[in-house]
Amino acid sequence: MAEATVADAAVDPTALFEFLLRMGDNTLILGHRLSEWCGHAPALEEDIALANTALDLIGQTQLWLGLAGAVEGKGRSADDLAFLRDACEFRNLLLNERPNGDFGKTLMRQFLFDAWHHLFLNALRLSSDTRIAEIAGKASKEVSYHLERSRDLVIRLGDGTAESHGRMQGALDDLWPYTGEMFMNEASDAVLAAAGVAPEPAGLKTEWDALVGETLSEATLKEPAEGYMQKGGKRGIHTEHLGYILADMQFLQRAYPGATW
Amino acid sequence: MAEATVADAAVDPTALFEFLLRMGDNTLILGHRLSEWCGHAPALEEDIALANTALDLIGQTQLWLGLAGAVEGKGRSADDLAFLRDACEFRNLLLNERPNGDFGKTLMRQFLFDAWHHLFLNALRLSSDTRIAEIAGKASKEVSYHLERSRDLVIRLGDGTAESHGRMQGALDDLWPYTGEMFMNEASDAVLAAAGVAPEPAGLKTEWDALVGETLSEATLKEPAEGYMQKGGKRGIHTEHLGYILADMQFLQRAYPGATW
Amino acid sequence: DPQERSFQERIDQGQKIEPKEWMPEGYRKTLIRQISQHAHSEIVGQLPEGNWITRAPTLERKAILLAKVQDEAGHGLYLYCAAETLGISRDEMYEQLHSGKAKYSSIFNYPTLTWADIGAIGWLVDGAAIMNQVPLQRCSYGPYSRAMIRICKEESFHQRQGFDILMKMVKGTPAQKAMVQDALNRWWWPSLMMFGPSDDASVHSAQSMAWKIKQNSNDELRQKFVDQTVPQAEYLGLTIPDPKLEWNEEKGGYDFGEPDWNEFFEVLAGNGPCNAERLGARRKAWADGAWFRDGLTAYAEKQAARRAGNEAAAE
Amino acid sequence: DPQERSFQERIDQGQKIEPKEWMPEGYRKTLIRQISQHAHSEIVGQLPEGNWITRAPTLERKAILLAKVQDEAGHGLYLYCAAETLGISRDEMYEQLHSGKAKYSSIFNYPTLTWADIGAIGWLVDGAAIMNQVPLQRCSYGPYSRAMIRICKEESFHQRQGFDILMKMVKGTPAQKAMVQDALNRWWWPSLMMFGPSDDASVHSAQSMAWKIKQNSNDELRQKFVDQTVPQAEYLGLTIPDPKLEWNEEKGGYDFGEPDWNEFFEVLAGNGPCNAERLGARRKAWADGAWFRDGLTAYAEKQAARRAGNEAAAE
Repeated sequence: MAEATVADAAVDPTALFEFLLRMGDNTLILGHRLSEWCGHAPALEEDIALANTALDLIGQTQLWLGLAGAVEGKGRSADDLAFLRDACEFRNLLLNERPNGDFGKTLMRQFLFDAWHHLFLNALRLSSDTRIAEIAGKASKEVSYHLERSRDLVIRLGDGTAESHGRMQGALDDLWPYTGEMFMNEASDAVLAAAGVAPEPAGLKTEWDALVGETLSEATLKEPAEGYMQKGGKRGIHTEHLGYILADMQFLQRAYPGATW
Repeated sequence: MAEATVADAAVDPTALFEFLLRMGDNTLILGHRLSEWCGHAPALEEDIALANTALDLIGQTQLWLGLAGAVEGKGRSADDLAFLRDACEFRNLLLNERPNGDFGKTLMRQFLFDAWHHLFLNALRLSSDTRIAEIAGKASKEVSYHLERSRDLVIRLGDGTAESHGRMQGALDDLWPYTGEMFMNEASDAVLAAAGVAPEPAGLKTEWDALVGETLSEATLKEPAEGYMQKGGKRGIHTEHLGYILADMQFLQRAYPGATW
Repeated sequence: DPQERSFQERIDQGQKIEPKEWMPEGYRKTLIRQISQHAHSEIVGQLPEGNWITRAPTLERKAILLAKVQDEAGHGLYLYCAAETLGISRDEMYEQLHSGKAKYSSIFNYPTLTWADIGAIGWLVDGAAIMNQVPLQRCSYGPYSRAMIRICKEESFHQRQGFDILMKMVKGTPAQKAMVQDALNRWWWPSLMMFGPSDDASVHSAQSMAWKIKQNSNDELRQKFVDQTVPQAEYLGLTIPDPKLEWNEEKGGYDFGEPDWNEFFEVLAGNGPCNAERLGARRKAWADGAWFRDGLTAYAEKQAARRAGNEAAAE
Repeated sequence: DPQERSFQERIDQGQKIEPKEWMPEGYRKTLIRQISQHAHSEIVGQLPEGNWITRAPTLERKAILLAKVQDEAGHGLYLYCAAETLGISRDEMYEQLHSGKAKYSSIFNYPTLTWADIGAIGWLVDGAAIMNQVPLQRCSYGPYSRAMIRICKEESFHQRQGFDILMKMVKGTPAQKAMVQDALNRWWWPSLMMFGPSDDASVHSAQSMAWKIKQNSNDELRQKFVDQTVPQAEYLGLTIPDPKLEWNEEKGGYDFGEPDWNEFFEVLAGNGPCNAERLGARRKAWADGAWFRDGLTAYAEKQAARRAGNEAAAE
């Protein structure tokens, strides 16, 4: 793995480990959800695009969780972290584990996450931890394409037929309470921000609001009021859905312990 | 566990083990499917009845798989057999792992299986293996009630509205190719039949046809032509659905090996 | 009003009110609201526990959980029947549930995230429910009182089973013990909230007390629950997630912190972690099952017509 | 017919036929049937492999499988485009798939039951497909030939990846090795059937050969496949589930048993283990996606109208 830089010396490794899990679990769980669509998308081009996005996200997972394992220093690989933790040890946003719903809901979830992911990765490119900056650099290229695509589709479907508009509005209203978690600071975030490793989540809200607001307006969709926001994912308190995701995802590693594949 | 009787001495323990797995896996997997309905049934009475049927089936599973473990003689408990085998080691009928579909499909699957289960258990009460006869005696009381109930509902829904009729006919047509497996003899069945342990499956076909035929006729449903019949479950070649059932069912035992609950 | 006075006198004397007897409109309405809310809670309560039936860790635990959930549906049935004696139909009650007009216990808007949650629900949620329900066995309304007697017996059985799940787990691996502590951390405060906010100021409560629909204040019951539960937690080797928890020798009970009532009201307003899913699941079950119920009705009508036809032919 | 004669001469000279050139109706129809069937196979083929993406055993394997399935959807796209050059639309082809009029490769009507099946599909199914497809790179129809060149390159990459999955597993635990043998047992015969029944007697085949749409007989290709695959199975330490398999020194190839053609025709007739599910999944995807496609169309129309409006205003 990458070597330690000057910056890490100053940073609590537990805080850094948690941070890296959040990044990697976000991409792992969303990648899992997208891959559930395989062969079931409403158009062949969408099958291809979803598989491609999932592929990018799984690739990013390998990098984030690989670094997490290195930072933890207990010899856990990215695979160990992906396949041998139970739900309460996962740190992904609740948004990313929401069920796929119809294709509109999947796209809306993707857009809301992509918008955050894009802004956050861009900020991480300036991380004082060069390992993080490097991963962010690679990932942000992929994610700016994800965002371009999901944003475009949200606009087209929002401003499409009455039915597509209604479905996209419904998806937005359902998913909205899961967006607040992206901007909630955890205790460890201040430490990381002070060390220049990662920006505090709350700081991205204004930019995200602008990007999302502008898109929704172009999509003729009504942005929901702020309202009550769900939380818990970053602390390992998830929804009932994550357990089922992991039961599938981890089956082989659990059923055949120690086997190599 | 129960002690060996005179009959077992004569019977190949592998054949007996396979037979007991078939019985126990049938009840385990169908019990699992029914319990997926919990809280989602179309009427409160149905929630209660399904939970009750599932409960009976899980209780029977404990007996069948407990005896299977004893016959195998390798120290495996009923729980070991339920939670630590992979799909290819399961011996249930494909019918029982079919997805629930709508409530009509669940009921039709139940009726088709109950009719067989009832007849087969009745025959097993005369088994030369007293341990089997005993389990069959207990189970057949429960199952004759299951049959009474599923048969009654098939009739009422078949002869209900045009919609309920259509749904029941659709369910019947979809599930019909999975009924043939109940009557297919495996190599080991002749051994068991010769020893008076269990009747050969093919021998129950006439009675089952009569029972099912009469019910379907009363339900104003059209019995499908015999046609091509799916098979594989009794030899461990299942549908793609079983893997997902097991991923959920076995999660805790797999994720926390050796823990007691 | 002499009728109301004599009604109150009968209640004061500890007599039971039965379905066909006169009762004040307020008494009827309060009971319908309370009994149907209780029934809805049993029905919605199937969902969080049902979430773990397919994943129960042993066949025995699976069977016990199935039996428990079946009991709960059964309780729902008694309670709907009890409410029906007050002149409301089960379908009307469902309609109120599905439209959001009727409530169910907010506790079921929390998710069951691990197997320990199934233990914790039995121990804490059923424990709190029993604390609420035991006095209701002496409720002035006969059918409700009798339903509660039956329900309380089963509930205390469920509570023991929940405790047993946790006992086994805390004696198990460190991971299992951590799972139990985590479950307690998540379920403790919502369980305390099950007794409702402090009711010092509630006129509503005072009337219910006079009518013997309610017999203890929320705070009394909450105190009783804490006093009963803390030693059990100690026995399990767990830490109650309340830094203010402390034995108060003087009052002969525990002092404890204030639940986050803000959270309580958010959950009540529909913002709990699972409100949308719970109500959505019930609405979907009802909508998807319409053809089934219609089919049974149509069959019954056909059968009645056939019988009538046969009788006519026989005449 | 001089036009047909000159067409055949061009083919005999190894010239490529291009979309806008004259061609016999039979040539066009045969190509449409074959190319669309091939395209449908790529699309339906996503399903059995997609079944294991969420359960892939490592992140690396998951990524590889995602990339593979994405490639297959891409192949579907090239092939639909190639077929469209013959005057049929993609929607028409979908319609034929959904109605059951058009076929897809029967192999995808078998279930993927373990992770070893993903390896076996790469090794055997892609292996057989390549055997069929390599000659098609020289097909007389230009767009099809070019699509096949691109596809074959990726397919042989997929085949190596499948073999690699199995290599890793046979070097693993006994359970893993047993899983691989079990996969071979289930996929061997269906793979041999992918070449179709013996075509000695088929007039159809003779015409396709003359048109250079088809270049080898089914039996030739099957023999080639067996000869290539048996040593690979030996390398993996596996047993081919065919007691009649034996090296024939004289012919320089293997003798082998006859596949169960009865099973082949049953699967073709819709009775395979997964026919109903595969076709059902595709139909459902299409039906559920109608609103999505309509939404995009409506947006495009609105945009066009807006542009037209702007232009009119600017004039």
